[in-house]
Amino acid sequence: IGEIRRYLRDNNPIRVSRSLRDVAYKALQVRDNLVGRFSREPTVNEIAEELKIPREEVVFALDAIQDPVSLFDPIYQ
Amino acid sequence: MKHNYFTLTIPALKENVGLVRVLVASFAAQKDLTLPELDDIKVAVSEAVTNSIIHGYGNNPGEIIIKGYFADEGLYIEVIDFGKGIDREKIREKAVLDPEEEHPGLGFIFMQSLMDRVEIIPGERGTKVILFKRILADRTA
Amino acid sequence: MKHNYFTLTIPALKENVGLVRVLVASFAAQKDLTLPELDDIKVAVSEAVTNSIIHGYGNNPGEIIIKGYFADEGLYIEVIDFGKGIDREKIREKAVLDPEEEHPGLGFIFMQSLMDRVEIIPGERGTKVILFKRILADRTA
Ligand SMILES: Nc1ncnc2c1ncn2[C@@H]1O[C@H](COP(=O)(O)OP(=O)(O)O)[C@@H](O)[C@H]1O
Ligand SMILES: Nc1ncnc2c1ncn2[C@@H]1O[C@H](COP(=O)(O)OP(=O)(O)O)[C@@H](O)[C@H]1O
Ligand SMILES: [Mg+2]
Ligand SMILES: [Mg+2]
Repeated sequence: IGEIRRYLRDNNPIRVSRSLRDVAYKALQVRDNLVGRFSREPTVNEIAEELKIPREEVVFALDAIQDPVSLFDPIYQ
Repeated sequence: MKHNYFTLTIPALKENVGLVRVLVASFAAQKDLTLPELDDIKVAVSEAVTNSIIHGYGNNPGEIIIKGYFADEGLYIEVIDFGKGIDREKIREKAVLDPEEEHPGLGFIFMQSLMDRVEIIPGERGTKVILFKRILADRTA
Repeated sequence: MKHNYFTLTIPALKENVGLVRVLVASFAAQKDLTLPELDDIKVAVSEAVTNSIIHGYGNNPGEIIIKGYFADEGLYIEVIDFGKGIDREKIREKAVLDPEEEHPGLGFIFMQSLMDRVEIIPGERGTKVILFKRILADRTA
Protein backbone atom coordinates (compact mmCIF):
# COMPACT_ATOMS: atom_id res chain seq x y z
CA ILE A 1 0.00 0.00 0.00
CA GLY A 2 2.83 2.35 0.84
CA GLU A 3 4.34 1.63 -2.56
CA ILE A 4 1.08 2.43 -4.30
CA ARG A 5 0.59 5.60 -2.28
CA ARG A 6 4.04 6.76 -3.24
CA TYR A 7 3.36 5.96 -6.88
CA LEU A 8 0.13 7.91 -6.84
CA ARG A 9 1.72 10.84 -5.10
CA ASP A 10 4.73 10.96 -7.38
CA ASN A 11 2.50 10.91 -10.42
CA ASN A 12 0.18 13.65 -9.30
CA PRO A 13 0.05 16.35 -11.97
CA ILE A 14 0.62 18.96 -9.32
CA ARG A 15 2.45 18.56 -6.08
CA VAL A 16 -0.51 18.91 -3.85
CA SER A 17 0.22 21.95 -1.80
CA ARG A 18 -1.53 22.84 1.37
CA SER A 19 -3.75 25.58 0.00
CA LEU A 20 -4.83 23.50 -2.96
CA ARG A 21 -5.76 20.69 -0.63
CA ASP A 22 -7.73 23.20 1.46
CA VAL A 23 -9.74 24.29 -1.57
CA ALA A 24 -10.46 20.67 -2.44
CA TYR A 25 -11.63 19.70 1.03
CA LYS A 26 -13.72 22.85 1.32
CA ALA A 27 -15.35 21.93 -1.98
CA LEU A 28 -16.17 18.46 -0.69
CA GLN A 29 -17.56 19.97 2.51
CA VAL A 30 -19.74 22.39 0.54
CA ARG A 31 -20.89 19.50 -1.63
CA ASP A 32 -22.05 17.60 1.48
CA ASN A 33 -23.87 20.68 2.79
CA LEU A 34 -25.61 21.22 -0.52
CA VAL A 35 -26.66 17.58 -0.74
CA GLY A 36 -28.40 18.14 2.59
CA ARG A 37 -29.98 21.36 1.47
CA PHE A 38 -31.10 20.28 -2.03
CA SER A 39 -31.67 16.57 -1.38
CA ARG A 40 -29.76 15.92 -4.59
CA GLU A 41 -26.21 15.98 -5.87
CA PRO A 42 -25.17 19.63 -6.41
CA THR A 43 -23.52 20.69 -9.66
CA VAL A 44 -19.94 21.92 -9.84
CA ASN A 45 -21.27 25.39 -10.62
CA GLU A 46 -23.32 25.39 -7.44
CA ILE A 47 -20.29 24.36 -5.41
CA ALA A 48 -18.12 27.00 -7.08
CA GLU A 49 -20.72 29.70 -6.44
CA GLU A 50 -20.88 28.78 -2.79
CA LEU A 51 -17.07 28.93 -2.52
CA LYS A 52 -16.91 32.08 -4.65
CA ILE A 53 -14.12 30.70 -6.81
CA PRO A 54 -14.17 29.87 -10.53
CA ARG A 55 -15.54 26.40 -11.27
CA GLU A 56 -12.31 25.44 -13.05
CA GLU A 57 -10.41 26.01 -9.83
CA VAL A 58 -12.76 23.60 -8.04
CA VAL A 59 -12.12 21.03 -10.75
CA PHE A 60 -8.38 21.65 -10.60
CA ALA A 61 -8.17 21.35 -6.82
CA LEU A 62 -10.31 18.22 -6.65
CA ASP A 63 -8.26 16.56 -9.35
CA ALA A 64 -5.08 17.29 -7.46
CA ILE A 65 -6.18 15.25 -4.44
CA GLN A 66 -7.45 12.38 -6.54
CA ASP A 67 -5.99 9.09 -7.57
CA PRO A 68 -4.46 10.12 -10.87
CA VAL A 69 -3.72 6.78 -12.49
CA SER A 70 -5.81 4.51 -14.60
CA LEU A 71 -7.63 2.17 -12.26
CA PHE A 72 -6.79 -0.80 -14.39
CA ASP A 73 -3.25 0.05 -15.15
CA PRO A 74 -0.70 -2.25 -13.74
CA ILE A 75 0.75 -0.14 -10.95
CA TYR A 76 4.13 -1.77 -11.25
CA GLN A 77 5.46 -1.56 -14.76
CA MET B 1 -23.82 29.44 -24.14
CA LYS B 2 -22.55 29.64 -27.68
CA HIS B 3 -21.31 26.51 -29.40
CA ASN B 4 -18.11 25.50 -27.66
CA TYR B 5 -15.36 22.99 -28.39
CA PHE B 6 -11.66 22.33 -27.94
CA THR B 7 -8.87 20.47 -29.69
CA LEU B 8 -5.81 19.48 -27.68
CA THR B 9 -2.65 17.94 -29.10
CA ILE B 10 -0.08 16.37 -26.76
CA PRO B 11 2.74 13.87 -26.93
CA ALA B 12 1.82 10.38 -25.73
CA LEU B 13 3.31 10.65 -22.26
CA LYS B 14 1.87 9.23 -19.06
CA GLU B 15 2.23 12.54 -17.27
CA ASN B 16 -0.21 14.07 -19.74
CA VAL B 17 -3.12 11.91 -18.65
CA GLY B 18 -3.66 14.27 -15.72
CA LEU B 19 -3.52 17.25 -18.05
CA VAL B 20 -6.24 15.80 -20.26
CA ARG B 21 -8.36 14.90 -17.26
CA VAL B 22 -8.32 18.43 -15.89
CA LEU B 23 -9.03 20.00 -19.29
CA VAL B 24 -11.91 17.65 -20.06
CA ALA B 25 -13.40 18.07 -16.58
CA SER B 26 -13.16 21.86 -16.78
CA PHE B 27 -14.75 21.81 -20.20
CA ALA B 28 -17.55 19.48 -19.09
CA ALA B 29 -18.15 21.66 -16.03
CA GLN B 30 -19.31 24.44 -18.36
CA LYS B 31 -22.53 22.45 -18.34
CA ASP B 32 -24.39 21.70 -15.14
CA LEU B 33 -22.66 18.52 -14.03
CA THR B 34 -22.27 16.93 -10.61
CA LEU B 35 -18.95 15.74 -9.18
CA PRO B 36 -19.80 12.03 -9.67
CA GLU B 37 -20.70 12.74 -13.31
CA LEU B 38 -17.43 14.59 -13.78
CA ASP B 39 -15.56 11.69 -12.23
CA ASP B 40 -17.20 9.24 -14.63
CA ILE B 41 -16.07 11.33 -17.58
CA LYS B 42 -12.57 11.74 -16.17
CA VAL B 43 -12.06 8.04 -15.61
CA ALA B 44 -13.41 7.12 -19.06
CA VAL B 45 -11.15 9.64 -20.77
CA SER B 46 -8.14 8.55 -18.72
CA GLU B 47 -8.70 4.96 -19.86
CA ALA B 48 -8.90 5.98 -23.53
CA VAL B 49 -5.78 8.17 -23.35
CA THR B 50 -3.86 5.53 -21.41
CA ASN B 51 -4.77 2.98 -24.11
CA SER B 52 -3.37 5.27 -26.80
CA ILE B 53 -0.12 5.63 -24.87
CA ILE B 54 0.32 1.97 -23.93
CA HIS B 55 -1.38 0.03 -26.74
CA GLY B 56 -1.46 2.53 -29.59
CA TYR B 57 2.14 3.66 -29.27
CA GLY B 58 3.50 0.87 -27.06
CA ASN B 59 4.97 3.57 -24.84
CA ASN B 60 6.95 4.91 -27.80
CA PRO B 61 6.79 8.55 -28.92
CA GLY B 62 3.65 9.69 -30.71
CA GLU B 63 0.93 12.31 -30.65
CA ILE B 64 -2.57 12.15 -29.24
CA ILE B 65 -5.39 14.48 -30.22
CA ILE B 66 -8.29 15.01 -27.84
CA LYS B 67 -11.39 16.82 -29.04
CA GLY B 68 -14.39 17.87 -27.00
CA TYR B 69 -17.70 19.40 -28.06
CA PHE B 70 -21.30 19.65 -26.98
CA ALA B 71 -23.88 18.13 -29.34
CA ASP B 72 -26.96 15.88 -29.31
CA GLU B 73 -27.75 17.11 -25.80
CA GLY B 74 -24.55 15.80 -24.42
CA LEU B 75 -20.78 15.90 -24.37
CA TYR B 76 -18.58 14.22 -26.95
CA ILE B 77 -14.93 13.46 -26.28
CA GLU B 78 -12.77 12.00 -29.04
CA VAL B 79 -9.39 10.44 -28.33
CA ILE B 80 -7.31 9.95 -31.46
CA ASP B 81 -3.93 8.33 -31.91
CA PHE B 82 -1.85 7.34 -34.93
CA GLY B 83 -0.36 4.23 -33.39
CA LYS B 84 -0.47 0.58 -34.29
CA GLY B 85 -4.27 0.50 -34.41
CA ILE B 86 -6.76 -1.71 -32.69
CA ASP B 87 -7.41 -5.15 -34.09
CA ARG B 88 -10.46 -4.87 -36.38
CA GLU B 89 -11.30 -8.50 -35.73
CA LYS B 90 -11.38 -7.78 -32.02
CA ILE B 91 -13.85 -4.96 -32.50
CA ARG B 92 -16.04 -6.92 -34.89
CA GLU B 93 -16.23 -9.80 -32.46
CA LYS B 94 -17.00 -7.20 -29.83
CA ALA B 95 -14.37 -8.92 -27.73
CA VAL B 96 -13.14 -5.60 -26.42
CA LEU B 97 -16.63 -4.54 -25.38
CA ASP B 98 -18.08 -7.80 -24.14
CA PRO B 99 -17.91 -8.37 -20.36
CA GLU B 100 -18.58 -12.07 -20.96
CA GLU B 101 -15.34 -12.52 -22.87
CA GLU B 102 -12.56 -14.52 -21.35
CA HIS B 103 -9.98 -11.73 -21.19
CA PRO B 104 -11.95 -8.60 -21.73
CA GLY B 105 -10.15 -5.32 -21.60
CA LEU B 106 -11.41 -3.72 -18.45
CA GLY B 107 -10.78 -0.25 -19.87
CA PHE B 108 -13.48 -0.45 -22.52
CA ILE B 109 -15.90 -2.19 -20.15
CA PHE B 110 -15.39 0.71 -17.81
CA MET B 111 -15.80 3.35 -20.50
CA GLN B 112 -19.04 1.68 -21.54
CA SER B 113 -20.48 1.58 -18.07
CA LEU B 114 -19.48 5.18 -17.26
CA MET B 115 -20.53 6.81 -20.53
CA ASP B 116 -23.75 6.65 -22.52
CA ARG B 117 -22.04 5.60 -25.73
CA VAL B 118 -18.58 4.37 -26.74
CA GLU B 119 -17.47 3.99 -30.33
CA ILE B 120 -14.18 2.56 -31.54
CA ILE B 121 -13.22 3.72 -34.99
CA PRO B 122 -10.09 2.22 -36.55
CA GLY B 123 -8.38 4.86 -38.67
CA GLU B 124 -6.19 4.40 -41.68
CA ARG B 125 -3.49 4.64 -39.14
CA GLY B 126 -4.27 4.42 -35.43
CA THR B 127 -7.50 4.56 -33.51
CA LYS B 128 -10.28 6.97 -32.69
CA VAL B 129 -12.41 6.40 -29.61
CA ILE B 130 -15.57 8.49 -29.28
CA LEU B 131 -17.12 8.88 -25.86
CA PHE B 132 -20.57 10.39 -25.36
CA LYS B 133 -22.21 11.45 -22.11
CA ARG B 134 -25.80 12.69 -22.08
CA ILE B 135 -26.30 15.87 -20.10
CA LEU B 136 -29.60 16.63 -18.41
CA ALA B 137 -30.93 19.97 -19.58
CA ASP B 138 -32.11 21.16 -16.19
CA ARG B 139 -31.64 19.11 -13.09
CA THR B 140 -33.08 21.67 -10.71
CA ALA B 141 -36.51 21.42 -12.38
CA MET C 1 10.86 14.09 -18.05
CA LYS C 2 10.84 13.75 -21.80
CA HIS C 3 10.28 16.82 -23.93
CA ASN C 4 6.69 17.88 -23.40
CA TYR C 5 4.33 20.36 -25.06
CA PHE C 6 0.70 21.02 -25.85
CA THR C 7 -1.35 22.81 -28.47
CA LEU C 8 -4.89 23.85 -27.60
CA THR C 9 -7.41 25.34 -30.02
CA ILE C 10 -10.59 26.95 -28.67
CA PRO C 11 -13.20 29.43 -29.84
CA ALA C 12 -12.69 32.97 -28.53
CA LEU C 13 -15.25 32.79 -25.73
CA LYS C 14 -14.97 34.34 -22.28
CA GLU C 15 -15.89 31.07 -20.59
CA ASN C 16 -12.77 29.49 -22.07
CA VAL C 17 -10.35 31.71 -20.17
CA GLY C 18 -10.77 29.48 -17.09
CA LEU C 19 -10.18 26.42 -19.25
CA VAL C 20 -6.87 27.79 -20.50
CA ARG C 21 -5.84 28.76 -16.98
CA VAL C 22 -6.17 25.27 -15.56
CA LEU C 23 -4.60 23.62 -18.59
CA VAL C 24 -1.58 25.91 -18.41
CA ALA C 25 -1.37 25.46 -14.64
CA SER C 26 -1.50 21.65 -14.94
CA PHE C 27 1.17 21.75 -17.61
CA ALA C 28 3.44 24.14 -15.71
CA ALA C 29 2.99 22.05 -12.56
CA GLN C 30 4.85 19.21 -14.26
CA LYS C 31 7.89 21.21 -13.25
CA ASP C 32 8.71 22.12 -9.70
CA LEU C 33 6.76 25.34 -9.30
CA THR C 34 5.33 26.99 -6.26
CA LEU C 35 1.67 27.96 -6.16
CA PRO C 36 2.47 31.70 -6.33
CA GLU C 37 4.54 31.05 -9.46
CA LEU C 38 1.66 29.07 -10.93
CA ASP C 39 -0.66 31.95 -10.11
CA ASP C 40 1.64 34.42 -11.89
CA ILE C 41 1.58 32.30 -15.01
CA LYS C 42 -2.19 31.84 -14.82
CA VAL C 43 -2.82 35.58 -14.50
CA ALA C 44 -0.45 36.45 -17.35
CA VAL C 45 -2.03 33.89 -19.66
CA SER C 46 -5.53 35.05 -18.73
CA GLU C 47 -4.60 38.60 -19.73
CA ALA C 48 -3.26 37.48 -23.09
CA VAL C 49 -6.26 35.27 -23.87
CA THR C 50 -8.71 37.95 -22.75
CA ASN C 51 -6.95 40.42 -25.07
CA SER C 52 -7.40 38.06 -28.00
CA ILE C 53 -11.12 37.74 -27.23
CA ILE C 54 -11.81 41.42 -26.59
CA HIS C 55 -9.28 43.30 -28.74
CA GLY C 56 -8.30 40.71 -31.33
CA TYR C 57 -11.80 39.57 -32.19
CA GLY C 58 -13.79 42.43 -30.65
CA ASN C 59 -15.95 39.78 -28.95
CA ASN C 60 -16.85 38.35 -32.35
CA PRO C 61 -16.35 34.67 -33.23
CA GLY C 62 -12.79 33.50 -33.87
CA GLU C 63 -10.26 30.89 -32.83
CA ILE C 64 -7.41 31.12 -30.36
CA ILE C 65 -4.43 28.77 -30.29
CA ILE C 66 -2.48 28.32 -27.08
CA LYS C 67 0.84 26.50 -27.16
CA GLY C 68 3.00 25.50 -24.23
CA TYR C 69 6.48 23.99 -24.12
CA PHE C 70 9.54 23.79 -21.95
CA ALA C 71 12.74 25.25 -23.38
CA ASP C 72 15.63 27.53 -22.45
CA GLU C 73 15.28 26.39 -18.85
CA GLY C 74 11.79 27.68 -18.57
CA LEU C 75 8.22 27.58 -19.73
CA TYR C 76 6.97 29.18 -22.94
CA ILE C 77 3.31 29.95 -23.49
CA GLU C 78 2.17 31.32 -26.85
CA VAL C 79 -1.25 32.89 -27.32
CA ILE C 80 -2.17 33.26 -30.98
CA ASP C 81 -5.23 34.86 -32.55
CA PHE C 82 -6.21 35.76 -36.10
CA GLY C 83 -8.10 38.91 -35.23
CA LYS C 84 -7.66 42.52 -36.15
CA GLY C 85 -4.05 42.63 -35.02
CA ILE C 86 -2.26 44.89 -32.62
CA ASP C 87 -1.16 48.30 -33.82
CA ARG C 88 2.47 48.00 -34.99
CA GLU C 89 3.03 51.65 -34.16
CA LYS C 90 1.90 51.01 -30.62
CA ILE C 91 4.41 48.20 -30.19
CA ARG C 92 7.28 50.14 -31.77
CA GLU C 93 6.66 53.05 -29.49
CA LYS C 94 6.51 50.52 -26.69
CA ALA C 95 3.36 52.28 -25.62
CA VAL C 96 1.76 48.99 -24.69
CA LEU C 97 4.70 47.93 -22.57
CA ASP C 98 5.71 51.22 -21.00
CA PRO C 99 4.33 51.91 -17.52
CA GLU C 100 5.26 55.57 -17.93
CA GLU C 101 2.82 55.99 -20.80
CA GLU C 102 -0.27 58.06 -20.35
CA HIS C 103 -2.83 55.30 -20.89
CA PRO C 104 -0.87 52.13 -20.70
CA GLY C 105 -2.69 48.87 -21.11
CA LEU C 106 -2.55 47.30 -17.70
CA GLY C 107 -2.68 43.82 -19.19
CA PHE C 108 0.75 43.95 -20.79
CA ILE C 109 2.24 45.73 -17.79
CA PHE C 110 0.92 42.86 -15.70
CA MET C 111 2.26 40.20 -18.04
CA GLN C 112 5.67 41.86 -17.98
CA SER C 113 5.90 42.03 -14.24
CA LEU C 114 4.67 38.46 -13.74
CA MET C 115 6.74 36.77 -16.43
CA ASP C 116 10.45 36.88 -17.26
CA ARG C 117 9.88 37.85 -20.89
CA VAL C 118 6.96 39.05 -23.00
CA GLU C 119 7.09 39.32 -26.76
CA ILE C 120 4.37 40.69 -29.01
CA ILE C 121 4.58 39.43 -32.55
CA PRO C 122 2.13 40.86 -35.07
CA GLY C 123 1.20 38.17 -37.56
CA GLU C 124 0.12 38.56 -41.15
CA ARG C 125 -3.27 38.36 -39.62
CA GLY C 126 -3.74 38.69 -35.88
CA THR C 127 -1.31 38.61 -33.01
CA LYS C 128 1.04 36.23 -31.25
CA VAL C 129 2.05 36.91 -27.66
CA ILE C 130 4.91 34.85 -26.27
CA LEU C 131 5.26 34.55 -22.52
CA PHE C 132 8.36 33.08 -20.89
CA LYS C 133 8.84 32.09 -17.26
CA ARG C 134 12.23 30.89 -16.06
CA ILE C 135 12.07 27.76 -13.97
CA LEU C 136 14.78 27.09 -11.43
CA ALA C 137 16.34 23.73 -12.10
CA ASP C 138 16.50 22.72 -8.50
CA ARG C 139 15.17 25.04 -5.86
CA THR C 140 16.08 22.69 -3.03
CA ALA C 141 19.77 22.98 -3.89
N1 LIG D 1 -5.58 3.07 -28.80
C1 LIG D 1 -5.40 1.75 -29.00
N2 LIG D 1 -4.55 1.32 -29.95
C2 LIG D 1 -4.36 -0.01 -30.17
N3 LIG D 1 -4.98 -0.98 -29.46
C3 LIG D 1 -5.83 -0.62 -28.49
C4 LIG D 1 -6.09 0.75 -28.21
N4 LIG D 1 -6.99 0.81 -27.21
C5 LIG D 1 -7.28 -0.46 -26.89
N5 LIG D 1 -6.58 -1.33 -27.64
C6 LIG D 1 -6.66 -2.81 -27.60
O1 LIG D 1 -7.88 -3.17 -26.96
C7 LIG D 1 -7.63 -3.95 -25.81
C8 LIG D 1 -8.63 -3.65 -24.74
O2 LIG D 1 -8.38 -2.38 -24.14
P1 LIG D 1 -8.86 -2.12 -22.66
O3 LIG D 1 -10.31 -2.50 -22.57
O4 LIG D 1 -8.54 -0.73 -22.25
O5 LIG D 1 -8.05 -3.18 -21.80
P2 LIG D 1 -6.51 -3.15 -21.36
O6 LIG D 1 -5.97 -1.76 -21.66
O7 LIG D 1 -6.57 -3.44 -19.89
O8 LIG D 1 -5.84 -4.22 -22.17
C9 LIG D 1 -6.19 -3.66 -25.44
O9 LIG D 1 -5.60 -4.72 -24.74
C10 LIG D 1 -5.55 -3.44 -26.80
O10 LIG D 1 -5.21 -4.65 -27.40
N1 LIG E 1 -4.64 40.21 -29.22
C1 LIG E 1 -4.74 41.54 -29.50
N2 LIG E 1 -5.23 41.94 -30.69
C2 LIG E 1 -5.35 43.26 -31.00
N3 LIG E 1 -4.99 44.26 -30.14
C3 LIG E 1 -4.50 43.92 -28.94
C4 LIG E 1 -4.34 42.55 -28.56
N4 LIG E 1 -3.81 42.53 -27.32
C5 LIG E 1 -3.65 43.81 -26.96
N5 LIG E 1 -4.06 44.65 -27.92
C6 LIG E 1 -4.00 46.15 -27.88
O1 LIG E 1 -3.06 46.51 -26.89
C7 LIG E 1 -3.66 47.35 -25.92
C8 LIG E 1 -3.07 47.09 -24.56
O2 LIG E 1 -3.50 45.84 -24.04
P1 LIG E 1 -3.52 45.62 -22.47
O3 LIG E 1 -2.19 46.01 -21.94
O4 LIG E 1 -3.98 44.24 -22.17
O5 LIG E 1 -4.59 46.70 -21.95
P2 LIG E 1 -6.17 46.66 -22.02
O6 LIG E 1 -6.60 45.29 -22.44
O7 LIG E 1 -6.61 46.99 -20.63
O8 LIG E 1 -6.56 47.71 -23.04
C9 LIG E 1 -5.14 47.06 -26.01
O9 LIG E 1 -5.92 48.13 -25.59
C10 LIG E 1 -5.32 46.78 -27.51
O10 LIG E 1 -5.42 47.96 -28.23
MG1 LIG F 1 -6.84 0.01 -21.11
MG1 LIG G 1 -5.95 43.52 -21.62
